[in-house]
Amino acid sequence: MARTRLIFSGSGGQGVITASIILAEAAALYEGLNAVQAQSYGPEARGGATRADVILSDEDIRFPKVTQPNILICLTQEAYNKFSWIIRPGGLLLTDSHFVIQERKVDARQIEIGMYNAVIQEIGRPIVFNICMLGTLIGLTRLVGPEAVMEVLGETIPSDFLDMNRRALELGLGLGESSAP
Amino acid sequence: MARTRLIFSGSGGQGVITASIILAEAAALYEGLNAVQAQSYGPEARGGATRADVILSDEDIRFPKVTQPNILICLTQEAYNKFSWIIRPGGLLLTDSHFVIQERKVDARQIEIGMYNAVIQEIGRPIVFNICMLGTLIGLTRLVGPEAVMEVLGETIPSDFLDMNRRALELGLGLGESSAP
Amino acid sequence: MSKKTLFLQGNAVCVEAALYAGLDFFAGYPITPSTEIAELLSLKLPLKGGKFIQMEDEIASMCAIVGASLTGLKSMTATSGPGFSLKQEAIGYAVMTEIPCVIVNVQRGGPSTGLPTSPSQGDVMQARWGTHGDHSIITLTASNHQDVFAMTVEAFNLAETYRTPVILLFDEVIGHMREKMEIPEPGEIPLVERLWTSVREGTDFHPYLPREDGRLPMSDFGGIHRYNVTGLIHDMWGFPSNKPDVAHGLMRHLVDKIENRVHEIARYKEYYIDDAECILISYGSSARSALHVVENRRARGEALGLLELQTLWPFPADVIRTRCAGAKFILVVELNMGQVLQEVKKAVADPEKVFLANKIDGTFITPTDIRNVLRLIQGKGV
Amino acid sequence: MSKKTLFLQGNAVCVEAALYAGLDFFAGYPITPSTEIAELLSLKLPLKGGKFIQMEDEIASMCAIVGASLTGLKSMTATSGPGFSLKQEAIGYAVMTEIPCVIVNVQRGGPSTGLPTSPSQGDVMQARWGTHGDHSIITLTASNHQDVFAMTVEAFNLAETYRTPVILLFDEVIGHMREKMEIPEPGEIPLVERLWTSVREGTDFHPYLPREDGRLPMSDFGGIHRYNVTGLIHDMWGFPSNKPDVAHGLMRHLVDKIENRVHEIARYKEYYIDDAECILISYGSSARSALHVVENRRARGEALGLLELQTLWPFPADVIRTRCAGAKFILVVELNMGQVLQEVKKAVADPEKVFLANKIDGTFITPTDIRNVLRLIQGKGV
Amino acid sequence: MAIREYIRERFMPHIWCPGCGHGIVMNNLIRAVENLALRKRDIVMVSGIGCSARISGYLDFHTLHTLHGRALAFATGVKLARPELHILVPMGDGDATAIGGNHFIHAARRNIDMTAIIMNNRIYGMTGGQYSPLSGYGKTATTAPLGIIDQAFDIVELSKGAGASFVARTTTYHVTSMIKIFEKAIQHRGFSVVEVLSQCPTYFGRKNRMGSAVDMMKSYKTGTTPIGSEAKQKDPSLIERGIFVEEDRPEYCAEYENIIKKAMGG
Amino acid sequence: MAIREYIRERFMPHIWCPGCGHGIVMNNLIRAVENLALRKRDIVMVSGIGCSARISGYLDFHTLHTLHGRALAFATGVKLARPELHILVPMGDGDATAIGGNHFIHAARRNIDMTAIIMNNRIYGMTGGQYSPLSGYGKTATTAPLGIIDQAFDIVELSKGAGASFVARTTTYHVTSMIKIFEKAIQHRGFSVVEVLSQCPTYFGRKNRMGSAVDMMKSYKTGTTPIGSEAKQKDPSLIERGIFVEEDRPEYCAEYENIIKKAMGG
Amino acid sequence: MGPLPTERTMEPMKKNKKKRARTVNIEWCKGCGICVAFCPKSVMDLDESMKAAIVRPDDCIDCGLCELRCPDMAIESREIDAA
Amino acid sequence: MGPLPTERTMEPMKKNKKKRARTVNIEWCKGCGICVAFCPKSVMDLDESMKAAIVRPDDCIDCGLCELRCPDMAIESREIDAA
Ligand SMILES: Cc1ncc(C[n+]2csc(CCOP(=O)(O)OP(=O)(O)O)c2C)c(N)n1
Ligand SMILES: Cc1ncc(C[n+]2csc(CCOP(=O)(O)OP(=O)(O)O)c2C)c(N)n1
Ligand code: SF4
Ligand code: SF4
Ligand code: SF4
Ligand code: SF4
Repeated sequence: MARTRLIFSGSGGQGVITASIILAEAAALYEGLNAVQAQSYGPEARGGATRADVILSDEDIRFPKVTQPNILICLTQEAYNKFSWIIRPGGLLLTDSHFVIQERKVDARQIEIGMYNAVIQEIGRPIVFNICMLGTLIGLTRLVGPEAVMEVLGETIPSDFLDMNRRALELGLGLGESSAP
Repeated sequence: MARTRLIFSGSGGQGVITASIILAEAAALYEGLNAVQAQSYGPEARGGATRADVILSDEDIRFPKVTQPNILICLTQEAYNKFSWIIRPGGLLLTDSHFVIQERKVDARQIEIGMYNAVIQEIGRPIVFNICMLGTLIGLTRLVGPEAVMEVLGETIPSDFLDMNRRALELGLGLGESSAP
Repeated sequence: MSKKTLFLQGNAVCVEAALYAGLDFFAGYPITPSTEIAELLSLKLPLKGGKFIQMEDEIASMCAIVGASLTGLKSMTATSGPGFSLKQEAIGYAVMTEIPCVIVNVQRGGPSTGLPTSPSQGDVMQARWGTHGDHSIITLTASNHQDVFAMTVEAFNLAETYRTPVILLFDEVIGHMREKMEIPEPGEIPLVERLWTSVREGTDFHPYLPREDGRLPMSDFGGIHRYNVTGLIHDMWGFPSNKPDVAHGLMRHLVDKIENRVHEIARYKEYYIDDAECILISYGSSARSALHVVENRRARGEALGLLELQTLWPFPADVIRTRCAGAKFILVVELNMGQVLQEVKKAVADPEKVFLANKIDGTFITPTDIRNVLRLIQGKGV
Repeated sequence: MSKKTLFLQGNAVCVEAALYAGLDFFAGYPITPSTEIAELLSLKLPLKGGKFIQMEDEIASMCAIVGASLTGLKSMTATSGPGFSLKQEAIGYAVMTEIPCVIVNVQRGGPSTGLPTSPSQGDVMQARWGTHGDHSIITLTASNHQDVFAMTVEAFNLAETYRTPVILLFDEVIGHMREKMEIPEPGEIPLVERLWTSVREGTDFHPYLPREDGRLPMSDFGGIHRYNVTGLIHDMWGFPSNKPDVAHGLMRHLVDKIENRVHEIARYKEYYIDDAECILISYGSSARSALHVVENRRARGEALGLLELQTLWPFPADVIRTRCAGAKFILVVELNMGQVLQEVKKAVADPEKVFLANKIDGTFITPTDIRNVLRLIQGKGV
Repeated sequence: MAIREYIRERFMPHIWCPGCGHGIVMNNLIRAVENLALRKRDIVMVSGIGCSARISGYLDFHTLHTLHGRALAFATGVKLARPELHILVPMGDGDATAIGGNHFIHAARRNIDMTAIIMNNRIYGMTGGQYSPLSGYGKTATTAPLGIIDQAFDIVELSKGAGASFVARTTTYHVTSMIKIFEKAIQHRGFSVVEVLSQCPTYFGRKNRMGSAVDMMKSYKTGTTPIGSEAKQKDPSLIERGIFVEEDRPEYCAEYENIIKKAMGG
Repeated sequence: MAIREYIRERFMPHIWCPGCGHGIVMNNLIRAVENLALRKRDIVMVSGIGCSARISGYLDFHTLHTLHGRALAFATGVKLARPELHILVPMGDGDATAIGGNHFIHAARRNIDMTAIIMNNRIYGMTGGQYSPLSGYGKTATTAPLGIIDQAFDIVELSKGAGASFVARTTTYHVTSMIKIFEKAIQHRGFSVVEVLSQCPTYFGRKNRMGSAVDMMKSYKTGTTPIGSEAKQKDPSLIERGIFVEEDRPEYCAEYENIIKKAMGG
Repeated sequence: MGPLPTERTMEPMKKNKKKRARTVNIEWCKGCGICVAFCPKSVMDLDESMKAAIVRPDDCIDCGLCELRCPDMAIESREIDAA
Repeated sequence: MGPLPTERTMEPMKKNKKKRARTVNIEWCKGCGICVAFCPKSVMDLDESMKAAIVRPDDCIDCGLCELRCPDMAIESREIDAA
């Protein structure tokens, strides 16, 4: 596959970093891809805006940071305002309609999906919002197979939570596929 | 004057170092000579053998240590045994008969004087033994004038002890002169 | 996919490698960006019956691992700049007493508190000269997780081989980024175990009497031989001495055992060196950006090469001199104001051909940063 | 004889000079061979209304003088190897926050506890690189008591001029030996007082906004301006920032303010340099033995010269390059394994002509030691 | 003066997490200073490194943000140099009692006039949740996943043992008494220690299932009691609040003034 | 075994001054070890730097002569690594309570099983007579020519405040009880502190006009009294001798063994 | 959501013994809910944007505790000029 | 003074209840006088070379305190084999 550069951005509690790790790990361990994940730490660990970079490629990845993402996910207005302008022309910009109003014109495919509301309605547990987001992303892009993600979740999440996560993932997949081109 | 290199050696309580400082200071401040004094510290400050080097000269003194003294004073047997062999041929080796038995043949003028006993008899206060020794040395060598020494003592010693020190110094001078060649 | 393939942070890889190498004791004090090492070991050491302790500060941590190492356990501590400065006195003690141990410094922006969460390689010279008095020390680094594993194991092996503290100088990028790596099979990387004395109970054991080959066999505290260990200049009994010949002998031994073995200790990697007109020299995370540039340029047919240093101390000057002899110019790529640059200038015949591409603003050096400097050197302007 | 002529230990001269320079605050912790400095100041400071405190350790001592300096007092601490290692973190803080202060290190035999009462010059590189992160620092030394006085005053002047900690690197021989020296009249040596801001009460004072000339005016804690001081990378307000441009600017400022002024800061002495075929380079006590040899040889008509360094950091490379250009060979004389030797090799055109005469056994280097090396170089054998 | 007068608004809102107790300490420390009508220019605040230590950046005093654990050592230099200044030294529990423990006991021993405020959240917040010497046996932290086996210091006992002449404890729930205690501590002539139990919902709270900041503050309400209360007899597990030590002892800088007199006198 | 069996005769006579109390401590520490019939190979002695610290070189145990103030930190590493060993940590008063104060209070807090022996001569002997945190107000030293203004720590109080589970005090005059106390301290399972008043005639004695070693030992006889004696009521200036604390508390290494069990168990 | 109002005051409706009017500084408020939880008269609440709001000003008894307990110094008060 | 004897023992003259004979190791003794000062029976004294000497062996009551108080481990004792 061509080198894909992603930036996940949002705020502390949203599980943005976890999502980025799951995606990268799924690609690296179950899709035979190379993957690098790097998150930026604030001057201190105190909450605020978070950002995680993921690079996926079938070649070696040397430079581990993303300067211009071809896929950008913004889960807060703050993140959107801060990062939306660095996306590569023709890239994909995914936001959640509950948190972000896409005010800007950017030379990229801007997709706005009600992932958060869907999670609240269908599952009722905000913790799995990030997994739903991941599902949506995969539905849109097929960067990795859903099974790969489930494998990773299986390794990391207590079994009794696994089902809820699967549902969130599938919920997202649906949302993603339905709005995929 | 020609460069004179002295080593004062003895044990902790004998005031050997003080004597070396007084001589050097007298020469430096009151006789217009250059002088360097350096004492060797044990691995720790704990008692044991002490040694002080003094160099007197009318020229600049760069190298501050004495490797071969032309004047060596040994106030313990230990010091005598340790240092007597490093004296310059033709040098002067002064010991106190109460503490040291001159066992060795050395290519130097070995003078053995009962300074300690003299102090005990005449003054009765062992503390001024080192000043008496200094007097003896001066009596023997005239390295500096007695006044210079008294000047230094005047600067450093509480006035009520000054007299006792003067007597010790003069006692030594006498002993020295009488055995001077 | 094999169970041995993992996707981890560099700090976690360091932990896996230390355990692979036989780590049994860790003492530390939290500090960004090294903290994950302590956090992971606080669980993983007891799992294997090893010992983890969070001490009251970095000084105590360094002292504790020296004490533990004397009982025969492979020991490690981890820290970053401020803590590394605090450990210096005790690191000097480990050097003087020749106690094997490993000190990880995941570098962050300095000086002082600096930029705690930003990448930097500013402690290279400190690793060599941070403690007082003449001495020598081994320092390793790595640019990717497979090498982080290899160099960490190396560190423990060299520590035992030369009876010396070994410093692992990583940086925030390597410590925090995640990538794929393979855990070698047990035995796949040979391990150097402690060299114990063959002297029997009852016969005199001289803890500081080197063998023919210069190595010093040890005996564990609590074992059959009782001896003295001191930070003072000491004789073969380990007893304080201030005899000039003893002092001279010990000083030479401490330095020569490492400086005379630069070649044995030198670890480095070469990429497209042989015909390279321009050789980039880099290490740690910045070597990733350097390699990125080299590979792109090679693809375009340009004769660029990369010499990646993994041993920083003793500095492999000969390697650099010989391997870079043919290069028209050399570009050192690092995240500091030119610490390795100076060493490279010392190493090569004509220092004028050595240039620097660096970053000191807390951000990571990008291929573009390097390209800009290359253009300047090649007179193409930026 | 004039009252101003004194016969003192080097440590005592350092004390006299510090008081002459305006010392008002000393914090320290005893350690051989520096202890006399603290002992003398414990009496002499209160005599002038100044403050002396023996802290719980060297770290606290270093921190205390930084705190005191912020209130406007000229401050100093004194230590030796082990204590110097412990102070490194706080020295880095003084560098980062640009607080003027003076740190005396009367060097003893190292590494570790080493040889506490023996002379050595083993901390030269540590003085430059002992704390973590990129930085720069000023280090001075002296070979005789008149110069100990001059350089100590110099240290306080440079600290105020450049708002930086300055290290005085003496050694056991200089610290403990006694010789004659003259105390200059008040005003005879000009003193640099603190540069206070002219900003009035109520108007914004930027503690870290350099003036045109690069100097940073200060305002005393307790004074009219209230501002923040931090060891984190900070902006002109002294408030933490992790903006790359701010970080870059601060790093460059901290290093450039010293490295760009090597010529202003360089202090050195020349003896018979002009026509010298062989130039000895030395500093501190070992320069005495070197000068002894040079003078004797000159008396015999041999073209020897001595370049005595008093500024060790920033290293006066240009001075050495230019002044030694004519020499057939250069002999560095020092009490370590060649720390300044390496810098000299970096400085000159052909490093092959640079040799070393040193002593590392705890004894002081003698003229004979130097002569033996000279013979070897001159191919006369020993 | 309004509370804003003491704050460097330029740098607000502060970096602390929502509900962090440190903000409440800052809030009420300002009130105490205001009540005592101290001039801002006469106050020097010296802090170390930690979330707690960041307090100095927000307050419009002379502020010195130093090194982890060393605040009291720097403060000693400031105070001895300028004894007329009021010195406030807010510290985290790790800052004050782990790496900074030695400076703490020595400042107490010297009885040098400054106010040490220990913002005790029982965890290393800034570095993300490692245990501190005050975390307490059986609690968990990122470096004690299987439970902490370290006994905790009792700040009151440690301060007493080291010779502090003023020792008090309060919590972020008990704001009005916190203010009173701060006032007394600042007025006390000598070394004063005020321990404030201050919630870290983000790490200590989360790691130990203590709920929200609100829940943690409620636990301060229910888990503490005034010194020598009957409640304490009934339930010894209760933590006592109030002023434990308040004695008049020779203060270090005053003593040093005598040394100067002696020296100059003779 | 004869006392010589415990001494490295090769290095005797030791470097201590005539009459130095440290020799008496060494003498009686050997007796205690002998009485307990401990194997030399099971004993690790860890010392710092100072005259006192030199004791480790003369004793035929595993001996670790470390850095000034750090003995307990090194010892913690040894003990946690090999809990079955007996750890003796002799320290000078400066070593233990000045630069080493933090390690001291933390070792006490953890209650890690080792015996800290504070050879308290109230001065820095090795460096030639500077004051220590135990010198005491009004005494003189080379760094306090006009008199010491520092309050002294009370080792017993400090140890208690830090959480030590065994705390005792004795003197070089009271040799028989010194032996008993050493025996108990070594047998105690946890952190034990023994303060021994030990004369330094060369510096503390000389600086404070206390006469010879013999005179100083006499002052220990007249200036001290058993804990809770009537004499103390009459003359509160008397220093109490004996065992102040002896409690059974969870020991650190034992607790760590449980962590290992937990970890391995599941 | 456009730019937020940075302050939110509420004057009491009917004249009660209340002496001070309180203001929430929304830019500083982090929505921790402490003021809400501990207000003896439940005067405060969090709005949809998770910021504190003074919802029952008339019930306020001027205890001032919300001001003191706010970790973000986000609640301020000023005298009500008796009219 | 020539080489010194390194040990100096004294057997009690008349048989008394004494069980042990003491020895002063002159090489280790530094002449501090502690044994002399605190011997309840004044058995010890310093000789002209400032080393401890057992001058009244018969008065010794075997309290053994000199052994314990010697800072230099210079006093040793051994059982007297009952004859
Ligand atoms: C010498 C040094 N060691 C470690 C650190 C890393 N560090 C920063 S803050 C901190 C502890 C914070 O905990 P605490 O002092 O309790 O304050 P809090 O953050 O909980 O308010 C640590 C270990 C450092 N900055 N410097
Ligand atoms: C880090 C460090 N600081 C200072 C010293 C110097 N020093 C050696 S021993 C000592 C104190 C000795 O006093 P104490 O610990 O009471 O033991 P004593 O010599 O009195 O038995 C000092 C300050 C050192 N060796 N290392
Ligand atoms: S991490 Fe804890 S201590 Fe730090 S700001 Fe957040 S809540 Fe407060
Ligand atoms: S200086 Fe004091 S402590 Fe040191 S050996 Fe002499 S008497 Fe003992
Ligand atoms: S207490 Fe303060 S920060 Fe918390 S919700 Fe109320 S106003 Fe907002
Ligand atoms: S006590 Fe020991 S050292 Fe002192 S005089 Fe007696 S035998 Fe000699």
